[in-house]
Amino acid sequence: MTVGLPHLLTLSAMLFGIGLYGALSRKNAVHVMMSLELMANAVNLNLVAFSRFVTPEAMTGQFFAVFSMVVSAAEIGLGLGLVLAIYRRKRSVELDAMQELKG
Amino acid sequence: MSMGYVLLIPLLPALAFAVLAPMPRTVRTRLVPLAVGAVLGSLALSVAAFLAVWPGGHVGEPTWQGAVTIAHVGDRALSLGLALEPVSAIMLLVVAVVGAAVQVYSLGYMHREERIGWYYAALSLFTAAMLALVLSDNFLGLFMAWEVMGLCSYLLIGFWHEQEAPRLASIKAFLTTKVGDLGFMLALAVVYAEVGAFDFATVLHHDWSAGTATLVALLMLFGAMGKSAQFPLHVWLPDAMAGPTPASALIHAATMVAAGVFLVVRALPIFEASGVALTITLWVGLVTALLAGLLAMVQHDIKKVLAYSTISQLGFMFIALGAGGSTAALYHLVTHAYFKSLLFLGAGVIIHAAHTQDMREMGGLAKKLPVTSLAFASGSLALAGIVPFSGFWSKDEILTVLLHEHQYAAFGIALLAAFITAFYVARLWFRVFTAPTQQVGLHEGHRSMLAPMAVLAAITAVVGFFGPTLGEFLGHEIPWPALGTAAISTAAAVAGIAFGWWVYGRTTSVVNTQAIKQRFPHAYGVLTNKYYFDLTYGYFVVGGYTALARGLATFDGSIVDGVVNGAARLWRSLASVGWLFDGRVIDGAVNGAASAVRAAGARMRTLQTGSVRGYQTLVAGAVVLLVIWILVKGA
Amino acid sequence: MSELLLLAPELLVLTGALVALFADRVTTHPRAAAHIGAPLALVAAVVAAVIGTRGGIFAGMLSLDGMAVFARIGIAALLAVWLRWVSGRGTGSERSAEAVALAMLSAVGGMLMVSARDLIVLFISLELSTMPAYVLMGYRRDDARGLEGALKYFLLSMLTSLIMLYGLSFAYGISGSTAFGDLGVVDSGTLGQLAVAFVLVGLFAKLSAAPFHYWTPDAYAGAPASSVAYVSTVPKIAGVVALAQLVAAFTDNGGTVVPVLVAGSLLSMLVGNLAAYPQTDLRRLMAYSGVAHSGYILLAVASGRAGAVAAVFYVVAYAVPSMAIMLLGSEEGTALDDLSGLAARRPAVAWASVVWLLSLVGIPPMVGFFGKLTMFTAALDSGLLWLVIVAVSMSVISAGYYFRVLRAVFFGERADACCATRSPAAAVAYAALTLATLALGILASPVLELFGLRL
Amino acid sequence: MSQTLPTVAFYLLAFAALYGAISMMSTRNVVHATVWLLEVMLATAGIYLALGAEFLALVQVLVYAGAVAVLTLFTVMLTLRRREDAVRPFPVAWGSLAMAALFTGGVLLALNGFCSVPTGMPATAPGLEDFGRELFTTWMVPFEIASLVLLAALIGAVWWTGGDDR
Amino acid sequence: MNLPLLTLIVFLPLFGAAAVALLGNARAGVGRITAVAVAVVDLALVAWVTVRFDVSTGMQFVEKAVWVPQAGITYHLALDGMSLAMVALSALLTVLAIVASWKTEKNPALWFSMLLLLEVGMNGVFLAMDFVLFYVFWELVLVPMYFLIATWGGPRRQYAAVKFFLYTLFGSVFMLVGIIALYLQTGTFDILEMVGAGLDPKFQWWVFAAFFLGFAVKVPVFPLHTWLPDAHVEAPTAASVLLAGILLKMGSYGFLRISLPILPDAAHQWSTFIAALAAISIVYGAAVAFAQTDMKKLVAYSSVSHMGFVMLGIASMTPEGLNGAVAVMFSHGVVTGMLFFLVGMVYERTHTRMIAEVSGLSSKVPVAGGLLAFASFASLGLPGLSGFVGEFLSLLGAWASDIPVGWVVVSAIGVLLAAAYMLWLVQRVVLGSPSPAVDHITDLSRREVLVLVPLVVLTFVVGIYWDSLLRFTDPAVQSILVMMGGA
Repeated sequence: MTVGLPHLLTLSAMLFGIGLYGALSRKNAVHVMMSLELMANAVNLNLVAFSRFVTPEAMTGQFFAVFSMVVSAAEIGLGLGLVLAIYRRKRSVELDAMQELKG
Repeated sequence: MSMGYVLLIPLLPALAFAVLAPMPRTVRTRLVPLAVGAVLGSLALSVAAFLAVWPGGHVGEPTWQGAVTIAHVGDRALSLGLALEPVSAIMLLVVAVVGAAVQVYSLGYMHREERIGWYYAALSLFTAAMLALVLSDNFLGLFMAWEVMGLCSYLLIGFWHEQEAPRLASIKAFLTTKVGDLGFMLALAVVYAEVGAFDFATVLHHDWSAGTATLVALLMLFGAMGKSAQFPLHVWLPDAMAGPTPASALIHAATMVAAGVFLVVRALPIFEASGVALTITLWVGLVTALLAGLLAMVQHDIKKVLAYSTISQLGFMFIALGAGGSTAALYHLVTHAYFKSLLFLGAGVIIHAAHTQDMREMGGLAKKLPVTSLAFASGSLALAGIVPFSGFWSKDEILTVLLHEHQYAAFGIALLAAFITAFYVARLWFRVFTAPTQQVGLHEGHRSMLAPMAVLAAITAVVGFFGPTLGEFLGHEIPWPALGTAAISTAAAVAGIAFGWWVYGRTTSVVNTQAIKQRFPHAYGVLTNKYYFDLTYGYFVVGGYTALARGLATFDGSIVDGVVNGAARLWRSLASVGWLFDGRVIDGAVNGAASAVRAAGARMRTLQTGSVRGYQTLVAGAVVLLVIWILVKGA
Repeated sequence: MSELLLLAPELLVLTGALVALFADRVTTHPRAAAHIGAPLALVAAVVAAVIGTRGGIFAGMLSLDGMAVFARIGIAALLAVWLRWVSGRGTGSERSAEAVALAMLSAVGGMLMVSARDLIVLFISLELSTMPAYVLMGYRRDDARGLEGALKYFLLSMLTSLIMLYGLSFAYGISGSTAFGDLGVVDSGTLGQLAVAFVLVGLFAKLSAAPFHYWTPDAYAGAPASSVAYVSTVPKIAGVVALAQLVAAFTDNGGTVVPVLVAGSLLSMLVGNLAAYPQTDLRRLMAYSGVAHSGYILLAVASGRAGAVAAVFYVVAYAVPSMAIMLLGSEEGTALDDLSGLAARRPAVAWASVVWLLSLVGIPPMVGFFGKLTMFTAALDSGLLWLVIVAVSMSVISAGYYFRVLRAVFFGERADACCATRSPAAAVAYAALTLATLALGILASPVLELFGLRL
Repeated sequence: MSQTLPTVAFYLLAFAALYGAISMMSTRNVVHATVWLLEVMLATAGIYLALGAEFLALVQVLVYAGAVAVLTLFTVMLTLRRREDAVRPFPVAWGSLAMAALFTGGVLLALNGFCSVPTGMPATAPGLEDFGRELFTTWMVPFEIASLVLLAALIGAVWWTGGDDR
Repeated sequence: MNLPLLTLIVFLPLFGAAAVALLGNARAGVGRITAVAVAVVDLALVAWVTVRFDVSTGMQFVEKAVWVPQAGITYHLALDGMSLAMVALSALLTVLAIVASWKTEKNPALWFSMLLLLEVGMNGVFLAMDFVLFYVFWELVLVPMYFLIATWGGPRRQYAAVKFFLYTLFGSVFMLVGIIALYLQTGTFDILEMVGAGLDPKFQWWVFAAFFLGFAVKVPVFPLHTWLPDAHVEAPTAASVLLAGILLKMGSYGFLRISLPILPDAAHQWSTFIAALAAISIVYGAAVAFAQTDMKKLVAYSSVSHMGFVMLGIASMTPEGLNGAVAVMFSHGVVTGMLFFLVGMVYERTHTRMIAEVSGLSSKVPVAGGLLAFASFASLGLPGLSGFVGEFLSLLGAWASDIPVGWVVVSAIGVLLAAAYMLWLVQRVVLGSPSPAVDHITDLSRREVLVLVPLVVLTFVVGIYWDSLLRFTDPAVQSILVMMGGA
């Protein structure tokens, strides 16, 4: 059996699922962000795979993946800045401690 | 000769009202002569109009007619019009004469009243309406005038509204007659649906089927019963005596109450087309004549005696109508109008003099009030039906008609009623005029009061002789009474008077009714309680309605408001089972809906826990549901 | 390059953003950035109007069609108004230059997003319009509550954004292209339908449509009202246009798009309108109100082309009064009680608030009515009668909570004397928004006609 | 003329990635988790290489391994007050697990029915040069926008991390 | 001359409102003079239209301009006799309301501008011949009325105002659905063009139902009337007058202008149901009015009863019935306006509206007492006064139509019950000896009498010469019937 697109997509889906699990279950804001990054990574894998198998010449998926990475990087930078800011006020980055706003 | 002045006959008093009504009280008082002048003008014009018709006029062929269209609905036009023909001419004379007499009389009777101006305004409006009613050439105009008279009656009964009794009496009178008016109004609706017009010529010449005719006739009869105080709608008239006596004389004796009779006279062709309606009319009249007469026997208030007498006499007129004798009815209407107004005016003088209306406190007035007693005697004899006073002739005519139509049972009852009439007349007369004197310092009425009475007394004394002339004029024969009938009726009348003398007149002491009361406790009780009509109406109709209205008002505040928002309420109870129903059932509209929404909102809000992980789980859950839905859909 | 000239409005706004960053270094004027930005944004709006509709540019990656131009002008104009207001009032205790720069960047993102005809451009401009919004929501960096709200926004937004990206990757994989024109084939197989659903999830979250709205109330409630005024309106316009374009591109072959939209619409209307009732904070109330309005919009988007135009029109109709109310909240305080006695203190603004709120309820002749009229007409036309009835009933219910605001404004008593001093700039902003609320409604048809759009 | 992915290499890398991801979720040490994330990233970069996406592999290593992971690690260090904080109890969150499993299962099911694309990949892929040219011509617009995204993120991060002076 | 008269009539008060609001409370004296001047000019314009009105043709003074061409929305104003009667009433009552509330002290600028704004909506509703325009004005009316009640009303004013607003909004959104449904079927929003569209009867039934909800709430018809008493009791006098005098008529006007001509088949299907509700409203309103202890509430419930006659006439769908309906609408506006004015004037003096606490007005203040009695008699349908005309024609029409006789009889009983509650009011309030509350009050001022005189005169004129009203309404009614037949 040759390794083809389905294998890659399956791998990506599993990584996405694991990331989703982390995003839902982790209690530390940084940890959640890391899980989200894992999901982003999975998506990128998806894109690159599709690019290679579906549009090998145009490489559209690769460009998509590049931009996606840029965005992820930007977001993680911004997010970590936010976490640091919160940490400075509350001395905690636990999500369960952030329930002041509700209703 | 232009007859346009006929228009002025109702218009003059109406103008008098229009001038008086908006004025301040003091100005009104000063303008009273204007009102009197207006009615005298109407009288003069009425006489002229009468002479223009008589002799030579024919029923149904107006000598003069004028109409103005007040409404166009599609291709149909509704108009108000006046028509001068024999019936209206005669009625004009009656109304104008009595109206003028009463207005002149009131100058004396009411001169101490602060609000005499208002009294005259109302009286003028009434006169105008009644004149318009008799002149009207269609049912719509008749109805409108009819209603306006009802208003005036209300105003005049409640003239002394600071007192409780007149206030209540006025509203009672208005509403009771209004019950009848409903019938009249529906009759008009039926007529309109059937014929499409209201004028007498078209409506009466319409080819009525028996069924529709019966419906219309009965509805009109119902209206007439209200206005003419026939059983069982008679209850308002005795109470209406709380108004000023001259007003009673005009409205509740001579004219307005006769309007019902007049209506039936006008609509008689429809009654005849029905047949059944005539029979019912007859029996309404019979029952009323008899029962009201009986009630008159036990009243102590002089005006109430006269009031029940009026009801009873109106009953006689209905009897005549029921037997198909419209001319006889009209004849009795005319004579009754004169003698009954005379009696009321006399009663007014007596009341002024004695400062009471209770006959038990009167006595021996014949000597103190000679003119009045003479006039009163004239009226009484007419009422009792003694030759040659007017009542005799007309009552005799009614009995003749009954015999002629072979209504023997009715004849018997009518005769009995005539006997009773004579009895209570005697009772009244003997109690008031010949019984022992109980008061001192009594004085005769003012000239302005006596003069009209004299005129009316004279008319009462002689008008009977014009019966055949009247009949001719109206196109029906009114024969001189047959000797047999006359004998029977006179016998009944004399017997009644004799019996009355035997009970009330032969002793020189005050008669104690206590004895009679003890002798016939049940019968007497029934009579003094007026057959329990008032109690029944008061308890069931008025009380029932009041209770119903209160109930509905509560209902409106709670249930209706609630039901309209039933959905919201249901939602509320569904939205949260544990949410305590706060018990405010009343006025749930916005409250209910709003709190339902608020409760639902509060539920929604519980999802908003503030926990990021919770939110993420909810989001993921929704996504998972989406995934499952798509997979299931695809499968 | 002439195509670049067609992006002059975006470039103008971008210039404004860059200038804003350095404004503080050059001048001592406290709100110089906004002062410069407002006219630039206004010019951008005018330029966008002058440029008008152009069709595809940059090899079809962007397209200046009617909808895009309408939204572009709307975004620029609202940005101008907001900046005008900020130039008078500032953004609370902090300095405002960064907020101005961020808002303008976000607007650039929004303006690009509405003309995007390529998934990559769409995705990245979506991120550009969203990312500054996180910062604006947490702009008070010494306030833990604000930061908490921003974090919630950030995390939920990222999650949904990644789900959307995942969907986009499949969409690309199936169609073999990222151009909108090729997306018609996506909604066929199961995987394609999943992809479509994931994409819609992401956009729903951007529009704060239920059930992806959870971030909205918390984030709004923690944020400065001036930020809410911006974030709750301008990015939403871009989001609706993007949604409308994407829905059109997906063409609903497999019957996924419309049911998802309908479900989202129903949930949003219910959740938004009902949850708004118990709120006592203006920001939270307007958050739920926004959820509800997204519901109406989704209803229209589900109703075909006419509905899409109606939805785009309506989102502007929603944004204008909504921004005004939040700006007012920013001046007077965001608790409903803070508005008490406004009618006595500032009658003109109080009466303007009547116009705004009634427009949100949908009372004619305000713009909200015409928006709803066109949306419901489109929806009925496509057979969504039952949902229209829900929408209509919910509109009535919404009157209840909007009236609570009015009640405070007109019939409340406020003990402490306060507050805002006169500010011509803010007055201009209010006047513009009020005028737009009234005029857009009456002139709805000619306005849309300008962009070749038909209701 | 299709070329297949080196099977062994793929499975190794895939295993590495999945192992890293699961370890990241199951480790009791936050710092370790960061390192496991880094490992996943690197494995992915390997797959990219195998797929002929050299530039992406490079970016992956530079951006993720070089920037993101380090930044994350840095933040983790900064926000941990005590050493013990670094080691955290990790009970399995069954609800989240079920949710994620359902999601993944669903996607996998859908993938199963998705057969319209070829499994073999084209032999030749354009090189780095073509990639660079395309990026600055065809994809110029998103490229410029991406720079703005970074700018916005920069402004935001600076804003949030600054402000101590007050 | 081609002045856009109708546009002027509708929008002149808008400028007045703006002017008064801008003048502010500081110059309220000038403001109220402006207000009354604007209202009087508006009335004069209406009078001018009335003079130039040609009873032999239908819609006239047509102003039609394209508004939204794609959707077939036009700016279309026009009037026929029915509209004219209503607009005249609205213009007149607005003038009177302004004069009657001359001495408003609380925020007068706002008060007068709200009254004028209300007039814009009221006039617009009666003149608009395009659905969207109609709906715009329809809803526009809610806003000033809400503020009139909620700002100047009684103790529970906010509750009443919100209730009023929500109820009518509830109804009107269903109307909106109906409008949209009609549009989708016919492709136009023009009311006149929709006539005779030959719509499917089943479709008609549903659209009629939607309109019915919208209009019936406004009329109001039992059981949708519960907002009315609350609104009236809490509303200030002038607002009550306009609410009862004009706003209620908007509902019945809607039936006449829209439901009957456009949905004739459905109208026939619904007629018995409407007649039944009408009869119930008549009797029910009268009975509940009878039990009231608050004068204003009594008058409010009497409105429910009277509007029942309007509905009865409409349900009859005969020339008499429809003319009667319009006549009741007009007369009720005049007479109930008078009653509310008087109750308000009494309240200003005695500070109570409780019937039990007020008595003997006619002795102490004969002008007020006399006018109150007069208005009561007009209200109970005394022939010769305007109230009779419509009720009588409605009954005539109802009897001649297919409406089951039972409902007509029940309605006729309403006339009696009206007499009962009105006389009961007169009995206790006008008659009798002055109560303590009445003992020291003064009679009506010249200004107050001035307010009432035009209404008194109208009551007489219409009541005696019916054609003064019917000559305008009858052609309109005939054309409605033609439209119904033509479908």
